[in-house]
Amino acid sequence: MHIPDGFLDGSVAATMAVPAVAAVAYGVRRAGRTLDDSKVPLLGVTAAFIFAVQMLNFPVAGGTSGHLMGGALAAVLLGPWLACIVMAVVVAGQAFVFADGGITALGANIFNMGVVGALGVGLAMVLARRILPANRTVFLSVAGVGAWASVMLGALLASAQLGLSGTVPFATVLPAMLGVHALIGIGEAVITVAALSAVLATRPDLIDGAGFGPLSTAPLTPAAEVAS
Amino acid sequence: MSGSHDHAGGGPVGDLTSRVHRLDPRAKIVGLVAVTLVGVSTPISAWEVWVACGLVLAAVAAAGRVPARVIWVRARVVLPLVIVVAAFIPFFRGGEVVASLGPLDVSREGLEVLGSVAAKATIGTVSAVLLGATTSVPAIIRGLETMRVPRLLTLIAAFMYRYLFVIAEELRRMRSALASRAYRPRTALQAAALGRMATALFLRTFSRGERIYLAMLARGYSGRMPRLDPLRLARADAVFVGLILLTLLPLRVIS
Amino acid sequence: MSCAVHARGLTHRYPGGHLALEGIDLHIGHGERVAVLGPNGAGKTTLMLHLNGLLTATAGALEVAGLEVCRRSLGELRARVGLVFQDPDDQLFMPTVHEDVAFGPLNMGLGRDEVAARVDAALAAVRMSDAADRAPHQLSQGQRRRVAIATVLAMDPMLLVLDEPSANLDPRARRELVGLLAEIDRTMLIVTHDLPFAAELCERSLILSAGRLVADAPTDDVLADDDLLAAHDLEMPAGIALDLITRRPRPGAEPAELSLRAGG
Amino acid sequence: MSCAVHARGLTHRYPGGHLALEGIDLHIGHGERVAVLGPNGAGKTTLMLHLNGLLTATAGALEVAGLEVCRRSLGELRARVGLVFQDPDDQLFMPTVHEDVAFGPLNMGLGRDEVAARVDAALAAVRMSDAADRAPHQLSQGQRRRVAIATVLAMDPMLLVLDEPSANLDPRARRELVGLLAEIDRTMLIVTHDLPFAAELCERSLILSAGRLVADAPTDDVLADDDLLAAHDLEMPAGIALDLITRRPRPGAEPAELSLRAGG
Repeated sequence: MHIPDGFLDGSVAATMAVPAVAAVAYGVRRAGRTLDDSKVPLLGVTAAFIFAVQMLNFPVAGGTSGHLMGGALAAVLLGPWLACIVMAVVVAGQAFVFADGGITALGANIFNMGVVGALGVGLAMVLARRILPANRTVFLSVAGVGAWASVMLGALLASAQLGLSGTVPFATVLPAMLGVHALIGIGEAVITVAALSAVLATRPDLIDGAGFGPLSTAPLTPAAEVAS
Repeated sequence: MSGSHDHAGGGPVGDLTSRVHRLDPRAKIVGLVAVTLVGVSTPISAWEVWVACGLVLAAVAAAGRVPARVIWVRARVVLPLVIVVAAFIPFFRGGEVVASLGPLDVSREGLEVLGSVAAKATIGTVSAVLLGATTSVPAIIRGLETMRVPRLLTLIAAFMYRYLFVIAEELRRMRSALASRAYRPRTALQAAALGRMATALFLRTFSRGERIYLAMLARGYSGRMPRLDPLRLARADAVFVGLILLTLLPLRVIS
Repeated sequence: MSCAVHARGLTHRYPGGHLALEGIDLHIGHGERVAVLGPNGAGKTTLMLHLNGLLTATAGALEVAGLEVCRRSLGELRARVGLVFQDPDDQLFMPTVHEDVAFGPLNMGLGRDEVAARVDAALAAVRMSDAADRAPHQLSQGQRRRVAIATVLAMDPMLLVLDEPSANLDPRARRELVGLLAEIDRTMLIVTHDLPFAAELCERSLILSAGRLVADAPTDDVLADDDLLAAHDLEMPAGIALDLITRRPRPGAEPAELSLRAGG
Repeated sequence: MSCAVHARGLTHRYPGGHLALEGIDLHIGHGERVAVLGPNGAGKTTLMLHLNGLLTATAGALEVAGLEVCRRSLGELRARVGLVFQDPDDQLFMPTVHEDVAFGPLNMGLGRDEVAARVDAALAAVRMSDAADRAPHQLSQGQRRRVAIATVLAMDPMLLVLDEPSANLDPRARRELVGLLAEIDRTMLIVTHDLPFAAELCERSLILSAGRLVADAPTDDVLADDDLLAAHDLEMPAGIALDLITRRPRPGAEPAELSLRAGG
């Protein structure tokens, strides 16, 4: 959920801005060292892609619907740090262009809906590569569980922030939030796994690094080569 | 908690030649974020500051001739969330009970939280709506860039905005094509086809990104985006920010 | 069921206020092949989206393939009306051609054998049986278009609606498509601004302009009326001679010409 | 500088091993308007990408607009050779039309006033001056194509290379584009599989097939040779009569015909 202005206490909003800014700033610095300029338009259109797929609604229980967040998908396709950057731009864009999510809650929103999923799933991928066998099933399982967990974690954090701010009673809100998001998370996981298995089938090179993504490793394929 | 983003919103409206529309984007960002900060940091005991914030926003809307209907349509995204907060009011414990709804007590504290959240959310949302209604997105991005937001972020944002419409339209057509083949998921478990569609869209997006880069190179791009004329602050910009701060800050301090 | 499309005062206004269709009265009989012509923004796509309930009328009534278009009839309607979108890439997203063609029939809840039979028949009808196990992105533009048609044929629709089927095809792929569509025995609505394409396939043409139906007549008459075309931003491409175009008969209509078509 | 393109044994092999161009010998003089025809996968796009150094030859030599194509000449080369890509959405990547048209001239390091003058002139040449402050997504397909051409014209190139300029255009937008290109006084290479389009604009046509140059002759001769076309998967669309197509003269070539063009 996009937390609007006024829902968070000043100190909570400011506290949440710290890790969000830190993660994005580190991502930007890292990208400055490793990213060649051919990838900037690619990151831009990927951000547009994430923005667009957040419009993908799917049914949840009781006639309501949830929508994709895309953090886990971004983490696998772009690697965790570039995913942080892209998700931050998407969330900020929603706040500035569509007034969806408050400017003063931007840090919290970027953290809950972007950084947690991007770094969490990215980290899970790295750990999985160390301790689990490297195969398709493991890769997709980690992505699926990661996608579900990132939605739950985001909901947990949002509830905690709202509770600490005194906007809603935490103990009452938490079960409701987690209950709904457990189902939304299933949609997130199903879509993420289906999407990644299709990428594995058609362009496995794009997720070669399984967690560090194509943008930092694979060379640019000239469009002409793809076309001919 | 799902708010899908309706792209009918966004983009400047009202009198595009108004003084507000012509202001430097930085002045509008600073001015309207200031209104939000003042509103959000004000406790309910100083509610007259909220009234002042509302008056300032109304003045900006009037000067830019932004129709009330547009503000309502774009700002109502926040409404469901305020309603959720309202739904939890009876669960606040403690404080003076002002009303009882069956077994549930409504406390003064709960009502104060609701009033405070609703006022602050309205001020913040309307500020953002007015910024968007009087300033084009590219101008906002340029303003942020001049305000030291890292260039990588503003570049990504600019490309994102340019291609959002292209990609969202592709997605809309793909969804229509899915629906026309009788795809009607009833539970989240049947969402896999959406994932496949997302991949098809991502691969298209990816090769578009590569083609864009070729098109940039073909026109002499060498790793640096060319800069346009620098933004220049005029007196009107100082007046705009000055008026907002002079109206709100003293009131906020004494309240 | 002799009526494929029956619209009375069909009107659509988008939420933004734009009036895309205004008082369309239209009757298309079973087995007809009709071209819907009109400039960009005339409402052609909006009309098409109404035909299988992706949009619903804001006023007026629409009956398609024997069903009143409304929320309750959606499932059945989408099985009876097949839409082929302009860009095959919007329609094809499964890893293989076979899975893509099976997608619609599976959504209709058909059994395994029935689905397999329909996939085979649909691919055969568009002469793409050999490509069943290939990935859509490995196919040429013309082949993708044909597979896109197969994905819809597999649902065995009564009415086939094609949006700009000749767009982006080179002349050979375009000619093959004409041959193929001429052999498909369904009521067919072809939305296009390729007037020679309409001339080759359709006996009857409609012109939609600014949301209104401004012409409904035999294709030859419509295309010969330069003033009418010009008034609605339509024109024949340079160098086209209408008398050089042979209309493809509907299947079973005139067997004598069928052999001619096979040769051309 | 009478030589616009001069290729000797130009060969390109992609890293994957695919031989996309093989021993192309080609000479195009200053001021010519030449069509490059050929089926999909013939190497047309690869050739185009060589012309401004987006790809470099794996064997043979290429000289374009008086410059040997190599790493050192890239900056100058890209100022002298303008590529117009097939999909205008790929070419128009800036938020507004004005910024997009200014992108090339700014990269060339021109002064502010010069850039502004060039943007104005380029938009005027494609009759899009009114759209300077609009966003590309607000334009029609035909308008986008014209702005894409302006982004390149603003760099004042000696050679203009267009990839499938008539793709996705309705007949009217296509005719307007023909009129516009006919007025632009540059050496022009038009990559297309729209043969009537080539016939309208180009005196000379090349056929590229499987990476080889298999024909280089006056357009009328190439298009009249049915066997040649068929051998390389090309064909005229149904109903086209070549003698109904009028070739647009090059600017300044025959003033007598200029008035005729204005009327058509």
